[in-house]
Amino acid sequence: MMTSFLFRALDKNAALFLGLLTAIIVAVPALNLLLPPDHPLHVPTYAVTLMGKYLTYALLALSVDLVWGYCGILSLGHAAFFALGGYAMGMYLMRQIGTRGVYGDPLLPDFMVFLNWDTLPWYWYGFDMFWFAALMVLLVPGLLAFIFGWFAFRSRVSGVYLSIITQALTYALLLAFFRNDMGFGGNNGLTDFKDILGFDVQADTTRAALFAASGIALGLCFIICRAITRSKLGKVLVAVRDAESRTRFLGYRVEHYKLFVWTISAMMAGIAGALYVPQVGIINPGEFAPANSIEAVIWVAVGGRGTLVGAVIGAVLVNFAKTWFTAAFPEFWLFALGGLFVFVTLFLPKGIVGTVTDNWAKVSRRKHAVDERPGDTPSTRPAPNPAE
Amino acid sequence: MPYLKSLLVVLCLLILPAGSAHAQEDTESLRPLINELAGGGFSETEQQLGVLAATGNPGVVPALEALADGDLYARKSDGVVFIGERDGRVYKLTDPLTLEPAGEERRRDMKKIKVNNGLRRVIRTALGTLTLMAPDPATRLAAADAMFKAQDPGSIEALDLALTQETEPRVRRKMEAARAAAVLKSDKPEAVKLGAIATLEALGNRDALSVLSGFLPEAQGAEVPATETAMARIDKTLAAWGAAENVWYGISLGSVLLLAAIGLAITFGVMGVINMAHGEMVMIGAYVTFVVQEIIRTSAPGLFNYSLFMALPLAFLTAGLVGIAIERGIIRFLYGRPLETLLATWGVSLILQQAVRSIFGPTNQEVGNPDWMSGAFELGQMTITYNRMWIVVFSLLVFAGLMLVLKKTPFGLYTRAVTQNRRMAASMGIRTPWIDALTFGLGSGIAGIAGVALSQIDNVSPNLGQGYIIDSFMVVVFGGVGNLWGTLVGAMTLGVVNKFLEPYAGAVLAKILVLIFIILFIQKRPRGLFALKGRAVDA
Amino acid sequence: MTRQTSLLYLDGVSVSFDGFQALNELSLVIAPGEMRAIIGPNGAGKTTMMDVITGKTRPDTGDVYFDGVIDLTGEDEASIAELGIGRKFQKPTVFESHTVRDNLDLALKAPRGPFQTLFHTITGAETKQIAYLLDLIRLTDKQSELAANLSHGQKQWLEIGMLLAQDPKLLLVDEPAAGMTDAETEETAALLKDIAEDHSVVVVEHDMTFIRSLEVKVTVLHEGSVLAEGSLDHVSADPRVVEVYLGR
Amino acid sequence: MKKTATGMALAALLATTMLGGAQAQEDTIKVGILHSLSGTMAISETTLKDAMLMLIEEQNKKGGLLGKQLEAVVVDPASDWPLFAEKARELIEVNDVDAVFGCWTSVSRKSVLPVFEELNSLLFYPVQYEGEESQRNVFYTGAAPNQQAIPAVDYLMNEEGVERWVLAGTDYVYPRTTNKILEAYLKAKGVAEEDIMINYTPFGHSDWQTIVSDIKNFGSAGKKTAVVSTINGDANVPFYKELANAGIKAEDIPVVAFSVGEEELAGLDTEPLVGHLAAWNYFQSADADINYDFIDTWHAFTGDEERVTNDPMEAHFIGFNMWVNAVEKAGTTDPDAVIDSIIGVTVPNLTGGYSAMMPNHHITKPVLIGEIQDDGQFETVWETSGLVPGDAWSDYLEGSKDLIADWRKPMSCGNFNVKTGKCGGSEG
Repeated sequence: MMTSFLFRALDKNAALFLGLLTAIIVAVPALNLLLPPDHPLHVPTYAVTLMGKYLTYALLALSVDLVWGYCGILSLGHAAFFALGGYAMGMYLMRQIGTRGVYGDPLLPDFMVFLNWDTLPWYWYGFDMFWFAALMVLLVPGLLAFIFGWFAFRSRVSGVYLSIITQALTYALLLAFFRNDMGFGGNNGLTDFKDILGFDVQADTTRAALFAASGIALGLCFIICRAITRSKLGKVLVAVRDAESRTRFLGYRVEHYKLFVWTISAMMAGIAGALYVPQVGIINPGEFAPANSIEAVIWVAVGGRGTLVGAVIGAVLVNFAKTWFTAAFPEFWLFALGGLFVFVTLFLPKGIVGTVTDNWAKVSRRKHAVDERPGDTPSTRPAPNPAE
Repeated sequence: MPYLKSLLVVLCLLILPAGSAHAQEDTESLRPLINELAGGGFSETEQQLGVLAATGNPGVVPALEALADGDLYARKSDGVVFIGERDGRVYKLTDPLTLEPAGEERRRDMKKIKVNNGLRRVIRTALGTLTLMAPDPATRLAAADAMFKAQDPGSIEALDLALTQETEPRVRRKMEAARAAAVLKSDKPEAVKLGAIATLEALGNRDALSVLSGFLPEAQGAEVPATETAMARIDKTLAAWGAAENVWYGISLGSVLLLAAIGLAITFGVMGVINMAHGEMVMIGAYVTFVVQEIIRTSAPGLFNYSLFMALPLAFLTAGLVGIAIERGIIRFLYGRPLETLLATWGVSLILQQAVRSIFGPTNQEVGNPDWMSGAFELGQMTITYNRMWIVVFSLLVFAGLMLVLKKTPFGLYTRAVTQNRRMAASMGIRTPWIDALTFGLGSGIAGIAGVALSQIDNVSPNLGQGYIIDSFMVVVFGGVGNLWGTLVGAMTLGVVNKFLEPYAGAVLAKILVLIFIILFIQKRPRGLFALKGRAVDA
Repeated sequence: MTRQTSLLYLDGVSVSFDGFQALNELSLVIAPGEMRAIIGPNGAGKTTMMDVITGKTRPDTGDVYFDGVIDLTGEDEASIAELGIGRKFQKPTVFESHTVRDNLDLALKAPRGPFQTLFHTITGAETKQIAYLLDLIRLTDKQSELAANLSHGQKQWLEIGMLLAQDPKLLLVDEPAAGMTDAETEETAALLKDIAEDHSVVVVEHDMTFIRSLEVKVTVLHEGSVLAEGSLDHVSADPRVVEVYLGR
Repeated sequence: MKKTATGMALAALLATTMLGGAQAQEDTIKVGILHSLSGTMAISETTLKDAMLMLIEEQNKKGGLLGKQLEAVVVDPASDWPLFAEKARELIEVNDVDAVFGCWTSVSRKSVLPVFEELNSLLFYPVQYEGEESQRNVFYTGAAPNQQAIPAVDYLMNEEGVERWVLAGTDYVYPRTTNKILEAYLKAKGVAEEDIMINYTPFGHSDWQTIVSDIKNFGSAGKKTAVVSTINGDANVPFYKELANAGIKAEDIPVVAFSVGEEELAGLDTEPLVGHLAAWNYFQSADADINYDFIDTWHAFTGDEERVTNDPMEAHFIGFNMWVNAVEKAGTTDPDAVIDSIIGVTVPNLTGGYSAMMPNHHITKPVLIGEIQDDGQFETVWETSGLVPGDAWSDYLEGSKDLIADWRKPMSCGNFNVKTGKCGGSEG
């Protein structure tokens, strides 16, 4: 059962994507570690970390695409799950500092010493163990999503109402984490990490490994998403997106389906956050900002909603553009980025991947003029009806 | 403060006989004394103030006023003191005694005679004594207020004298309070002090409480219980007023939310465009106000008090036109794809922010309050600031105006027709593209005039819009999308709830609690406060 | 007929929306195996009645029983559908971004839980059932087309096919002939009559020719309650019906 | 196969931009400027970018440094804290800058610290901050709490006779720490618990009605009351507007602020605010020829006679000159050499005196208390008689009173514990 479930995920396109991803996962660290710095093909560590960050963003975008692209749930709060995963990892990394903090306190992180806390808050217990932290990376976002989704989907909150309360959720968390009394370092967040699983986070090898881990996580989550969307459950999700009440009258408990993908998606976002933190070296409440969630949605839209691969491409592309613009035209990059969003919406309504595959499908249909085999082909899907 | 006391006495004597004919010829003799002001530190200045006052010469008044305003300068080369007015890199100088122009000097060649809060208090009290019997009641009131704050036993005589002639009840009350406050600091007998306590208790406000609690440690014998009862009574009254004040704060916050959200209630609520650029429309309105005020400042300073009235239509037009441009250029291609409007308008919002940053710079711009929006008035024991009050009034007027437009004009009828059934409306000959553009323009224009109002209480910076966008969406969704009354009630509810939570939970937690409240509320009523019911909803 | 022996039993059902009385003390009984046509002018409460039966709208007062004993007012849409009530909407509602085949697949009677569907693989029996249904609704050669690309009439048929795929005891069919050509209408009527042989069916329709061709008992609704009941000829003769509906 | 093509093109583009930047030109010395030009902090930081560009231009007019021209590399970290780290890395690794001038918020500094440590480069941080830090690669040219907060409180206590204190701040680390220090300090001075009120508000708080009214209430206890404000940037304008309208006069309840400078006042009508205070190490009104020259150059550079100068700009002025001196002294821009040579470097500050870099990487500064004037400027009403050395570790906090920092050899430690005689928690 499991094998057929996974096997379904791997058609030609998916295999192509995974192959490319594998190549990158292998090549980038290799070019970074094995070649001398002056070699023309050497990839600087800077680029490795940067691309590692893109990969975690891509995973976040993937998780957004799963709920939005396939189930029509527009989350404007996915950054919350990303940040919670990040905080779980950040807490582990903080506990690893041990006596190497500036105050040398063996138990308390610096910011607690500094604000005269004398005991470690209970919710920090256990985070010195990696397995526990890793579990929390999945559980905290997952549980929050489950509880939130349980109420929201049961009450049939949908469309913009749902979008806005997800935004309220992340905004409330933003404000809460800003509070120093919460014990998460307030605005400064968690920083100054030393090592992860015993390896120095600053070392080139660790960075390369984290990059590879991000790539592998992305690949695995991609396969899971793919398996989900190509199963009958995936068809039900699309059915929910296109005609929710029809699905209900067919006897499907829409809220259970929504809850299922919503929770899975939140956990994926949590994983992305957990991989993000050691690579950028900081987690702070700014990650909860509603604008971040909106950006994640934009990556998906740019790449192509409901295509999975598109989400990945969109995330990498937009963030690459951002990196490039902020250095190349620091004063005007917002014009370029804003312009890009407007352009994509107006001229590529299906996103990059949607548009490309559409044209591809048109060409090939003209060439062969044969029916495609049954099964879902994202290419010929009409523009989904949003907000439903 | 012995100097202060002598200063007061002298000034009182000076004014009361209303005879200072001999003053003019002596002015020149004051010059060395005034030049002495440039001596050194604050204590020297205070000392010199005493000396100046001791001359008993009203010729010092302009110099005193200039000193209080920080406009008194000494020339570095020869130490001569002038009243200076900044003009670019130079000061325009005025003689402090003759008030004749005295040329100009480079700024770096002049030294300012420094004044601090302590000195300002001394001067305030001195000038207060001078004006205790001025013809204008408002000036007398201010003078009495200065006396009240000074709490100087030396002022009792002057106050007694002023009270014999005072007819205005408002001013009388203040003078009596000032006298009572001064009495408590004096060595008058217990009976007199008890009377003063009673006067202050009758006054019953925060200032009285402040004076009484300052007196309590010094009180003796029967004064102690009397003071304590008086304080307890005042406390009780103030607590009751405190609740009323909270409601007012809530309404005031609600009106700000309403203003911020009401344009969005059109573009998002009525038209279904998830308009992330809404905040930037508010920002445009605020910047229009800034530009209008700048132009007025440079070309017609006299019109400053009318600047907001001029800014309103301009802000409406500017934001409205930008809105129409966005609708024609982008949004019209996206009808039926509301979530994609989110993407595009987010892009527009980035562009608009950066545009404003490029044009006006990233820093805050100064938008002043006209006189009629500055200050506060007392309602019972509540202080109501004019700007908040006018914003409440203004927000309700905007709301009423909008309702009128939508319900009573053909344009409103068309708008409702188009938003309810576009195809039907089109087939009935309504030019739907025009209506779309105008409706979006209307929503944006309303956001623009909201910006005019918000410029009065908040930063005018490129980030202005970002600060309101989330709250605006919350309000519209909480109230129920597509229902203007919902927006009104939603804004007011959230405002009041927030303000009632704030004293207990603190500002941060209050905001978090309000957000959680919204999340839970939406569970209960998935379509907001004023949801439409019936089978049409899900169609 | 008593409640126990009925298939669908509505008694004294009232629903109001913001003061508008959509259903007013409506009572209606459908026997097992019966086919019933329901007519009535716009706003008579036909769709609201369907909403009440399928759990979308809760009645303010009144009883709704299915199969004699099951109280439908306490169930939600999904469980009512699982109990065996299928519903076709007034506006044809199919899953436009799925193929015709997938539409039927989704509707097939099968476990409905997320985990069951996640690991579901299509069985031989299911393939056969789909082929049978495709044939029945005459869409075999369109099975790989996206439902979005079907004509209006084909969508209506597909939706009926999906209803059948659920294998319900009772079908609620809302205006099946709307927007169809005369030929299609005829075929639809024939199809419904076929279906009625082993299902109970409630048809809501405006088209009198269509109703006549069904040759079944007719209930006339007006302002949320039953105005008349009987054969089409019988109700057409009723002066009240003529006044509110036919005559006008 | 377009997908693959897109992917390849993307990878190629990524590679070329990253590698392309790495080829540094050897004929210039590059200076990185890491200030947000967009997002919430742009409001404060953009000015510092301009100030740096001006300083670099001036230095080039004087013949550059070590015979080479200086070249500014500007990036925009967009008020996004992780982006600060990324951009810092980009400046150092890709653009090969020799020193970076930047950051404003504490969190942005915290975010880039590991990067500077790892890549061994130099950061000059120009903003007043909460202290409790001394890092080998960072030079703190803004004020530590003992160079701002404590003198301000002393002033209010001695000159204004304040007995009751409201400590109002935005809820983040700088206000929290400053208030902790002040609370301990005030209590040490005999101020009773009930005479201190502490209040925190969120970032960008704009509705101050309740808090202003609370302050009024707190102030009506018959004792002279003052507000010590660590309210951050954007929230100040609505706060002061509310204060002014509610009629709280400086003569009655003065407010002393640590984050309000000329730049923040530019958005306000200061007429009703005259007399409220701020504590800084520099005011534009400072009466010194070097300051008048600086302002003239600034106006000429920006082409705007109305542009104000402020304390962090002075900090950059001092920091930049210190770096220039240290590089000249060392004869190289090599970070290790500069770190050694910069300690003890003394350069003129803009208030007419001199500032020196101390072994703890903080600098000596005069502390000025200024009152707001009706023209949006401050008037210095008090200043310390001498220079105050910046204290990296506060004497009033439990965890840090035993710590000192000294980056001279052989100690070379940012958190030396004088009690245990050990170098705190740093590695090695």
